[in-house]
Formats: sequence, structure tokens, C-alpha cells
Amino acid sequence: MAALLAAIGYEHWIIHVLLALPILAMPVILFAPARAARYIAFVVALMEMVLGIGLWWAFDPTRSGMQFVTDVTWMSRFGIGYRVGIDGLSLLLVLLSVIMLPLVVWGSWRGIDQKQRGFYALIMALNTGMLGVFVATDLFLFYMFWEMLLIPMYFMIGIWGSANRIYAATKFVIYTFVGSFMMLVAIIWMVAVVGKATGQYSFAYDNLLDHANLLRPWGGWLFTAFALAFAVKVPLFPFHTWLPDAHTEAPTAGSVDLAVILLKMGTYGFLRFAIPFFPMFALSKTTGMVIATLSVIGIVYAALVAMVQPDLKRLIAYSSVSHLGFVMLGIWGSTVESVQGAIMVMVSHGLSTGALFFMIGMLYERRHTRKIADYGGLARVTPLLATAFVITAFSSIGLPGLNGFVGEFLVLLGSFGRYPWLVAIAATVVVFSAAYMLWSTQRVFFNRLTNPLNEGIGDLNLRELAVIGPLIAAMIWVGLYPAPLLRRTEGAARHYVEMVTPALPPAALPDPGAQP
Amino acid sequence: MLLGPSLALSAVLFVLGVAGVLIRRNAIVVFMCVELMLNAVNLTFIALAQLHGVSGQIMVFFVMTVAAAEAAVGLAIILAIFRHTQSVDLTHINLLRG
Amino acid sequence: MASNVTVTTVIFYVFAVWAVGSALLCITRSNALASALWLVSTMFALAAIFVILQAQFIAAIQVLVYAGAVMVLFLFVIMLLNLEDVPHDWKRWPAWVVGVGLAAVLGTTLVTLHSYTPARLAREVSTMPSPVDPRLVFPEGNALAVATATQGAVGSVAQPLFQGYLIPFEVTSVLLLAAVVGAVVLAKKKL
Amino acid sequence: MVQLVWLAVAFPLFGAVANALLAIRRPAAKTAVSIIGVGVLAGAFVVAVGVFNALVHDPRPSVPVVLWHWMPVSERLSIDFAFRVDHLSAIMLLVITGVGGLIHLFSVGYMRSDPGYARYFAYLNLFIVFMLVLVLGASLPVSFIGWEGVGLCSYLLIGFWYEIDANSDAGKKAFLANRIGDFGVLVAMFLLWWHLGTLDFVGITMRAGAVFPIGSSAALLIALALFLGCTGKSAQIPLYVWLPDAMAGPTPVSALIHAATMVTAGVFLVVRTASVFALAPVSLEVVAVVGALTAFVAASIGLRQYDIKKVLAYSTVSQLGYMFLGVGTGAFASGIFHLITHAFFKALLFLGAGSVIHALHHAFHHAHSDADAQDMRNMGGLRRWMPWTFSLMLVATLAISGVPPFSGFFSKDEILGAAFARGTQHPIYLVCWALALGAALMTAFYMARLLAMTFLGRFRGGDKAAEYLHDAPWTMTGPLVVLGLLSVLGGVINLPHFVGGTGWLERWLAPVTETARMTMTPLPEVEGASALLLISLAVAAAAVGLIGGWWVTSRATILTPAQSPEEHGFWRAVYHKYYVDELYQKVFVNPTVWLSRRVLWQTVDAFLVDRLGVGGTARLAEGLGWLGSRLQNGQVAFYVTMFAVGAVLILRTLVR
Repeated sequence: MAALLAAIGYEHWIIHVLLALPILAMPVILFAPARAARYIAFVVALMEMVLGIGLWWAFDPTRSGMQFVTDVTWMSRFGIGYRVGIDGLSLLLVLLSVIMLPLVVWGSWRGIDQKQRGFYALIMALNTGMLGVFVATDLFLFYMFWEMLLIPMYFMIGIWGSANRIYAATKFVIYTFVGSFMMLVAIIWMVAVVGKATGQYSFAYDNLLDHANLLRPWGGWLFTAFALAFAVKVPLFPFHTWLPDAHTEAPTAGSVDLAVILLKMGTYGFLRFAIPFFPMFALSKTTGMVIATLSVIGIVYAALVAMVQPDLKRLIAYSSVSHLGFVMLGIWGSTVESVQGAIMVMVSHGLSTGALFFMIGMLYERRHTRKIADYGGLARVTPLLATAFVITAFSSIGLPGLNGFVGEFLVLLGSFGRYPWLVAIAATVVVFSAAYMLWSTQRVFFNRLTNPLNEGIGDLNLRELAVIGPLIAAMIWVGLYPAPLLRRTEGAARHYVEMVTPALPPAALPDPGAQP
Repeated sequence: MLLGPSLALSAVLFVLGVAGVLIRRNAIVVFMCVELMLNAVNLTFIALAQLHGVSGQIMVFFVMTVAAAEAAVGLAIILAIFRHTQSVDLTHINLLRG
Repeated sequence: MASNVTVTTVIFYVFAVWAVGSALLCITRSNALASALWLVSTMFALAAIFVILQAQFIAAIQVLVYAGAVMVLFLFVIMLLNLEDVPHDWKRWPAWVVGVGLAAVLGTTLVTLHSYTPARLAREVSTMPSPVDPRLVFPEGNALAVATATQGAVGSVAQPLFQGYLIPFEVTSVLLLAAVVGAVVLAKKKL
Repeated sequence: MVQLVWLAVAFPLFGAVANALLAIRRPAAKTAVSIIGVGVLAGAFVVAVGVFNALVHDPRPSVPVVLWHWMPVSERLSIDFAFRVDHLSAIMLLVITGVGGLIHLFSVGYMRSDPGYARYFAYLNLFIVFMLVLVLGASLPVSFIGWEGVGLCSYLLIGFWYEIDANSDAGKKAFLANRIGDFGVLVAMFLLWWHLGTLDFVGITMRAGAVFPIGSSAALLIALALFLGCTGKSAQIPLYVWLPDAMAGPTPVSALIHAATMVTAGVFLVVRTASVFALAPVSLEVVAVVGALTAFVAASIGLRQYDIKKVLAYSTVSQLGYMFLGVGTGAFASGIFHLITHAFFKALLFLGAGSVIHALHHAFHHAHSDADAQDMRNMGGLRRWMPWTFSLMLVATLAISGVPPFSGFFSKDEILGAAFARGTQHPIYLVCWALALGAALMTAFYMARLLAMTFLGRFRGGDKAAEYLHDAPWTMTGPLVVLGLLSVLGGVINLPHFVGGTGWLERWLAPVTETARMTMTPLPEVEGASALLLISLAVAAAAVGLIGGWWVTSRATILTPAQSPEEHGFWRAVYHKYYVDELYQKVFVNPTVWLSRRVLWQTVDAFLVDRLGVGGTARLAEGLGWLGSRLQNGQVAFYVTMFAVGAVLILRTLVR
């Protein structure tokens, strides 16, 4: 398979095609007849997935540096270039967004009835934005994609959302934008400083990385600028209130994209930009403790709050905050195991939360309500949906044997050395997450069917099964056999940890296995 | 040469002009005070023109034309406002509220 | 020479007091017409001072244009609107206090200007690294006296006016045109 | 042959998947489901027997079976999905597949009329899969898959009849209690890995001695964390509240999960990681004390329960206490021995109770009486209609009370002996011994009471229902008979020396617990005279309990639940399980819910962060905007003043 891909020069054109295809499809979808929009979008999405899956084999896990690299100067005067590349950190996220695209398009087949062309065009734009963020190795390009995908998301929530969607959409955009405009200042400042010192201005990631020591005097506020932008996206504890609103108001496709990929941009940003550029400041004793504590607060707090949510989507939104807290804890654990765990949580959270949002979307399409109280005893009426929901619920709370456990276990195990007490507290979330998930599952599926409205709703049809099926299969596969995923991210994780360890203060517990 | 005293005189006249503008309620009187301030400035030009050449006086010449134009247009505006509000009292005219 | 200087100084002070007095009265009169006339008297005093400062042509223009035309316009408008006499036309205390306070502050600032003698100005300009050649900005001696001597009072003004400052001269004519059109449009009831 | 052990797991897995598909596609195909369900278990049992005798002839103490690389993270952490068959797991394999198989057979009869028949068997097979993974796991994470997997299955099976809220609540409660325990196991895993660098059981046993000095606090912390997990899973003192409620599930489930297999996982884990416990003697004392206390308290609650399954549930909690006491004293083999014998007679008791309930349910259904089929006060005199069930339950009662020839006597006596022997070195164990003896007395009492209320006297369920009473079909009574035999002959496995036995189980488990026993001070041998005294004391306790229970119950007038007066005084507290459930609800559950709703959500999230933080900045911007607009108030004079002020200020700065 790898040989076949190499034969067609796969690694040279794949990223450009992945980025360009959805953009080119947009006008076609916009000017196609309304009925055909869905089908075109689905075909394009399938093509994108088929092409994208090739990355899995074309990626060479042994090399730890960037692969599929392209470097074309764009605005030479400022040193901005169209520089893209994928390495261990971004490979899985790119694959996730590529695989999610056809599922999202197919998932919202029935749910979106008005302005379909606009909707599917926006999905395409959103997908390019997302892919762009993960593949860009030029800071300007990264920032451009980073801001670009706010627009489609805003319209998706704003137009196709439910009750107070305008509030949620505006809050989402302003929150993210306020967070990230400081980042732009920081990027330009960095390029200026490095440019003046080396005489050659360039936004390239490697160039800035090699001269990161020049930035040490301003390391403090530069890191804070980056951290603020990414913390809002993660969302880290105090900056998370936009997520529940955005999720409750977004249509299914919007919610899925938001949960599966948009949230990962924050943590990816930390791993790729914020920490490697300013390791001295980012991993200092105080910053490390502050961020680790915030993420642990986020984990436990969000789980507790999720327990009492009346609205299903809001509950899953808070559970996302809790899962992303794990990723942040993993990143700051700064051991190969915890970073690999962080990436695994990103992937498995995408799978399980994506599936959960799809199913809630299907329930919403049937009963047009997200309140848990309106449901009850659906297991008798929709056995398939109930089974799928239970499996996904257990994967989301980290039942060993399913995908949730792999990530969470590695994060906690890896970070235990650096933050033993915080990890112990974070581990209590195992109980709370079980509490909120089981309690809500019980109130929706496993008690008496009292509400007559619930009698008539039909079980999953073939289309819906085709959306949920692969996700559940992926969950079980990742849960039982995550080795290939781990092998692909090990190189990048090791490279990241080696780059960052010199800046690390001594850990609480010595290196495991050091004893005789 | 009398440079010092004339500059002092123009300063006094200018201050009186400013005070007049700030204190008086009647729009036309405010205009007159502006004219007074302009005359004070003319005096300064003339005083220094003795020393630095005739361009000072030419400036006075231009100041006068501008003053004339300004007076004409200003009074026309006051006329228009008066027709509208039957009063020239500045404190009553606040249609341009923010 | 000393006596001649003191005589003009005395005359200068007479006119100065006259000007300040009439200006003060112009501000404080509650009747608009009275303050207009007091302003005219200030202008006459100033015209006289212009003459003392060897700006005879400008003095004539002052009387002709300023006192004559502009103030007449004012009087005309006051008559047209026949404003009745408004007792203590001053504003309530906050504006009044601010006005006087501001005037005082301005006064003190201008007094400090007194210390800016031309010599100090010349010295400062010459020491400061400015692109302009200080001698051009502050020519010595009373260049004005030499010019009036050679070209006469009006010539000394007319020659630079129509040569050096020709463009501004033409621009003022455009300005006056605009003012006329503006005034007509604003004041006329319906076009 | 040992390498084929994965087959034992593959069969039930195939069964679970097949039954699940049947449940979704054709739930009515009951015969197919039962053939798959029971057949798969039979297959697993055959593999288990094969593995067992292969191991007997295999010189190696334990045989690793690596299936695939599960989590190859880095060179210092690479977890394989591997099994390790050693003497302990071989025995457990036999018990699980054996007793499990019998219970599957029993369920065919018991659940025949239930619409969710296929779904039931899918869950039951899945449970066996996870239980086997737990027992066979080579490293802690792999066992952890089984550990939480059985928790999942018990959640699904307890809440099997999810239509009734109480059942799904009980399921949820069971899972949450287990999860609290799992938190302990997780923390223990992290500590173990960071201290020893390995999570393999063999690796742990080897490295523990080298890394931890005897009595080291790290070892104590790990041991206590592990024990927290065990209390969660095996329903010991702090976290036992879920087991009685778990009776909401079908009776065979109670038999399988809450008597024979899952609840014993805790004891299994302690024995598996015995080397860590041994390095922290304090932890073993904690285990013993908690075990003895649980035995005593649970037995006391059992005295006053009227629901037949609740009595048996508290009896299980009590017997588990015994096992932990046995392990706590360092006599790991006798702990496991009691585990095995308990699996036999407790499964028999539960299945017996199951057939009684099944018969009564059937009778009350036909008699259209809505009496509770599980309340002993509606039973009585069933001896006439259900002779087989009565005789087998009698055998089980004698076994559990510890009457000599039966298996219960041998296992329970060994534990009492070990406790007494260890007591000579540490007085705390004497207290445990006394508590255990008291528990034995009470066990005999409530078992006799149960037997008397159910089978003796006259039938209190109304004459109309009486005609429909009959003994259970052979598919249900067959397993009972087999279990009865095992209860009787169970003692043979580990006959003590004074009876001429060779203590086979002791020697069989020697290699497993060898390192642990090395590090601990050996158990002093209790010589002739006092040994005899001990045994006679135990037998006396059993006899007194049995006769007392029978005498008191047959004397008392037992009224049907409708007429019986409200309990009062001390017995009221006992009946209401010392109000422990209500205590937990008030102290832990309600405050957490209140905290998360009132404080965390509405105050912190909605108000502080959202309204103040986000809304605050919005209002701040709005305020600045309003201020700006105040400047445009239309007053020309105001503008001029501002203009003048600006000019003057500039002038002052320039002129200075």
C-alpha cells in the first residue's frame, strides 16, 4: 500500500488536494439545485475521506520530523509562505477530521431541511479551515486558518441553530476572537525579534523554533498571549462557558465538528506552538502548577456540573470540558506516556463525543427536544439506539477495553510522576463521569415509558446505522488494539519530550523503573 | 518698537475674547467675542511684523478675509436657527444631541 | 529720539486702555447692540495702535473692512432679529466659573510668553537641530522700516502680497465666494 | 494445551455476540439462544479442565500466554494483552466455568418466560468473558479490563428489568460503588508503575521485595488503595451497600455474580498482589479487621430480613468478610478454599431460593394474588410441594453453618484457626476471631430461620395458590443436585492433617503465595489440645445457631407482610440495615448533587464565570460607549468649552 502511494507521488500533492477539494466544491454546491446539494457534498466528502485515509499508510512512523512538507513563498517581503506538513502530533487529528467529514454530511441528511446548499458549503469551508490549522507550519498561514473557520461555524450556529442561537453564535465568535487577537500580536512580535536578530524575516515554524532562545526575555507575555488564545479554544476551566451554549444551539453537524475537531485545535496549539517556543516559561514550576490545577479543576468541576444538567447536549458539552482537561494534564505531565495519552484522549474523545452528538441529533430529529425529562424508557422502543448509546456512554466514561480508557489511563499514569496529588484528584472523575453518564442514560433509555410521544419514534434506520456503526467499531478497535495509533505518535511525542525536558523542573517522583 | 506692550495688550484682548465666548449666552455676542479674539491675533501679527518683515501684515490681511467669510456664514446660520427656534440663546439649541 | 519714543508710548497706552475698556464692556453688556458698538470702538482703538506700529495700510483696511463691513453686518443682523434686552445674559454658575477660570489659566500662560524675547527665540531656534535656517525665520533688524522707506506704506504690503503670496490671495477669493453662497443658501427661506 | 486458554474466553465471547445479534434480530428464538448460551459455557469448562490438568503436569509455576501488544507506548511502558495461567487462576477458571455453567443451565428454566431471554444470555455470556479476563490477566491493566467489565455486566444484569425504576437505580448504584473501588485500583496502578516500573503481576512480586522495605509507607499506600478497590468489588464495610440492592436482578444473576464469581474478585486481587500486602503488615491487619467486622455486622442484619434474597445477600457479604479475614491473617490458601466452598453452597442457596420464587411467582400468578413472591412471610410448609429443593437447601444450610462433614466446616474452621493462631502474635486478630465466631453463630441462626420460615410450618400464601405449587423442572433442579454434591464433598479439596487429609489446595497454591509468605512471619502451628478446643467451639456455635434458629422461628407466629406490625426498637434498626443507606444518601449523595447544582453550576458557572466574567466585559464596553455618548449633549457652549480646555492644555504643555 505504501509503495503504491509512493509510486503516485502521493506525499507531494495530498495536502494541497485535501485543502483545495472542499473549497473548490463550495461553488459547485452553492450553484447546484437545492436537492442535489446533499449528494454533491456527500460525494466530495467521500473523495476527501478516501484520499485522506492514504495518509495512514503513507506516513512513516520512524521519522520524527515533519513529513509531506511543502514550502512555497507567498508574500516574500514579509517571509510568509504556504508551508504545510504533517508529523506524529497532527496525523491522527487530520485523519479524524477527514473521516468525520462524510459522517457529518450524512449525519445531517434529514436534520437540515432549509437552506441546504448554504449549509453544506459551510461544512466544506469549515473542513478546510480545520485541516489547514493542523497542517500549517507557517505561523501566518496557521493564524489565517485559525480565524477563517470561525466564520462558517458562526453561520452554522447562527442560522441553523435552535432557540437563542444568535446569542450563542456571537458569544462563540467574540470569545474565541478576543482570545486569539493577542496571539497575532505575539506572532508578529516574534517574527520581528527573530528577523531583526537573524536579518531574515520569516514566519516559518522551524526558523522560529530554532531561534526560540532569542525570545526568552519576552517569553512570559508571549506565552500568555498564545496560551490565552488556546485556553479559550481548549476550553480550559475559566474560559469554558461558551462551549455549552455553542453546543446546545448548534445543529448536529455543527456540534459534531465543534466537539470532534475544533476543541482539539487548542490543545494541538499548546503542543505545537505555545510550549516548544517558550519551554522555560511554559513548564516552569508556577505555570505548570497553575495550568495543571486549572485542568484538574476543569476535569472534576465539569463532571460534577454535567451531572445536574437538564439538557442532553449541555451535559455532553460539559463532559467534553472534562475530557479536554485530561489532555491538558497529559501535555503538562511532559512524559512520553502522558503526551501519547493526551493525543489518544483527543482521538478517542472525538470518536465517542462525536457519536454521542450524532445520536442526540437523531433523538432531536425524532422528538425535537433535548431535555432529558421529555424522554424515558426508549430502550423498549429503540433497542438499537439504546445499545449504541450505552456502548458510547461506557466508552466516554473510560471503560477499559474501549477507547476512552486507553487515553485517560496513559495521561494519568504519565502525569503521576509530576503531579501525584492532582492526578489522584483527577482520577476521582472516574466516579463522577460514571454518575452523570449512567444517570442520564437511565433517565433517557432505562425507565418507564410514560410519555406517549415517545411511543411512536422509530429505531435507527440504515443511514443512521451507517453513521454510528463505523464510530462504534472504531471505538472497540482503538480500545482493544491501539498499538498502530501509538506507534505513529510515538516518534513525535518522544521528539517533543526531548525538546522540552531541559526546561523541566525536577518531578515529584523519580523516573519509574530506575530502581534495580 | 513697543513689541512687549503690544503683545501684552493682545494677550489681554484674547483672554477677554475667550472669556466672552465661554460666558455669554447670546450667539451673536459669542460671535463678536470671536471677532475680538481675531483682532487680538491681528495685533500680534502687526507687532511682530515690525521686526520680521511685512509677511506679518499680509497674514493680517488674510485673517481679515477669513473673519469676514466666517462672520457671514455664522450669522446666516444664526438666522436659520433663529427662524427655527425663535431664540438665539445657545443653551436652548441642542438638537444635535448625541 | 528718547522723547519721541516716550510720546508714542504714552499715546500707545492711551489707546491700549481704550481698547481693553471697550472690549471689557463689549463682553459684559446685556444688550447685543451695545456690545456690538463697543466692539466697533475696540476696533477703532486697534486701528490707531496699528498706525503706531507702522502698519498704516492695515489700519486703514481694519477700519474699512473690519469695523465698516463686518460690524455693520453684525448690526444689521441684530436689528433684523430685534433681540430684546436679556437681563444678565450670563450662564448659570458652572459655565461662568469655568469660563473665568479658563481665561485666568490662559492669561497666566500667555504672561509666561512674555519671557520669550526675540533674542531667546533666535538662540533657541539656532541651537535646536531644525531643518530651517534660523536666519530665514527671524531676520534681524526692523526689515519693515527699510521696506516702507523704499516702497511706501502700501507698496511694502502690495509687493509681497501680489508676488510672494499670490496663490493664498486667489484662494481667499474662492473662500469669500463660498462664504457668500453659503450665507445665501442658509439665510434664504426657500430657494 | 495451556496456550489454548484464550479459547476459554473466546467461546463465551462468541456466545455473547451471537446472543446479542439474536436479541436484536430474532428475540423469540429461545432454543437457539439456550443452546448457544449453555453450550458455550460447557466448551469453556472443557477447556478449563484441559488447562487444569495440563498445568498439573507442567513444571512451571505459571505459563504466560501473550495474545497481542496492547499498549506499546515507550520502552519503559509496553503493556501486552496477555494471560498468565498459574495455579490460582486455573482453580478460579474451573470454579467460574463450572458454577457458571450450572447457573446458565438453571437460567434456561428460570428465564424461559421472560421476553428479554436472548438479551439476558448475551449479558450473562459477556459477564463470563470479563470474569475470565479478570482472573487470567497477566498484568494489572489487563485484569482491570475484566474488573470493570464485570462491573458493567453487573450493571446491565441488575438493571435487566429496566422498566422498574428501582432496578435501574440499583444497577446504577452497584456500578458507582464499584467505580469508587476502581478509583483505588487506578491510583494503586500509578503508584506501582512509578515505584516498580512494571505492572505485571510477576514483575510486581519480584520487584516489590527489592524496592519496598518491610512496612514501607509506599507499599502501605498501594495496599490500602488496592483494598479500597476490593471493598468496592467484594462489598466490604464501606462500600457493601450495593450488594443487597443488587438483588433486584434475576435470581440466577444474584447466584452467579453476587455469590459465586464477581464478588470474589476482591479476594482474588488481594491474593494476586499478596507480596505488596505482605510488605505492609498494617494493611493485612486492616484487611482482617474489615473482614471480621463486615462478617459480624452483615450477619446481624441478616437476622431480621424478610426478603429471602436479602437474607442470602447479607449472608454473602458476611461470608466474604470471612474470606478477607482468612487472607488478612496470611492464610491465603484457606481464604481461597472458603471462596471455592462458598461458591458451591451459596450458589446452591441462591438457585434454591430462585426455584422457590419461581414456583411461588407461578402459583401467585395463577391465583391472581399480588403477594410478593420473595417475602418469606408469604411462604411456609413448602417442604411438601418441593422436596428436592428443600433437601438440597438443607444440605447447603448445614454446609454454610459449618457442620463437620460438609465443606463449609473445613474452610471456615481453617480461617478461625488461622485467626486464632495469628492472634497469639497480634492481639487484634483475637478480636477478629471472636467477631468471626459470633458471625458463625448468627449465620447458623438466620440460615435455620430462613429454612424454617420457607419450608416448615404451614403455607401462608393462601390455599388457592397452594394447588399450583410444584417442584421445579429438572433443568433447574439438576444443577441444584450437582451443587449439593459439591457442597458436601467440597471439603475434600483441602482436608486438614488432623483428619488425615493432605491439604492439597495448600500445596497447590504454594507457588502463588510463596513470596508473600516468605516476607511474613509464618503462622504458628496450633497444637493438639487447643486445636481440638477450637474445633469444638466452632461446631458448638454452628449447632447452637441452627437449633436456636429453628426453635425460635417455629415458635413465633409469622404474619403475612400486610398484617405484620411495624418493627420497633433495636430490631427496627436491624431491619432497616442500621440506616447505612440513608446515611450515605444524606452524607455523600445529596450534598454532592446540591453542591454541583447550586454551587458549581448555578453560582460558579452560570453566575460568576458567565454573567460576571463574560457578561461583565460586555457591560463594561457598553458602559464606556454610554459615557462617550454623554459627551455629545448638543450644547454648543459645552463643545466650545471642551475646545478651549483642550487648546489651553496643549498651550501649557508646549509653553512650559
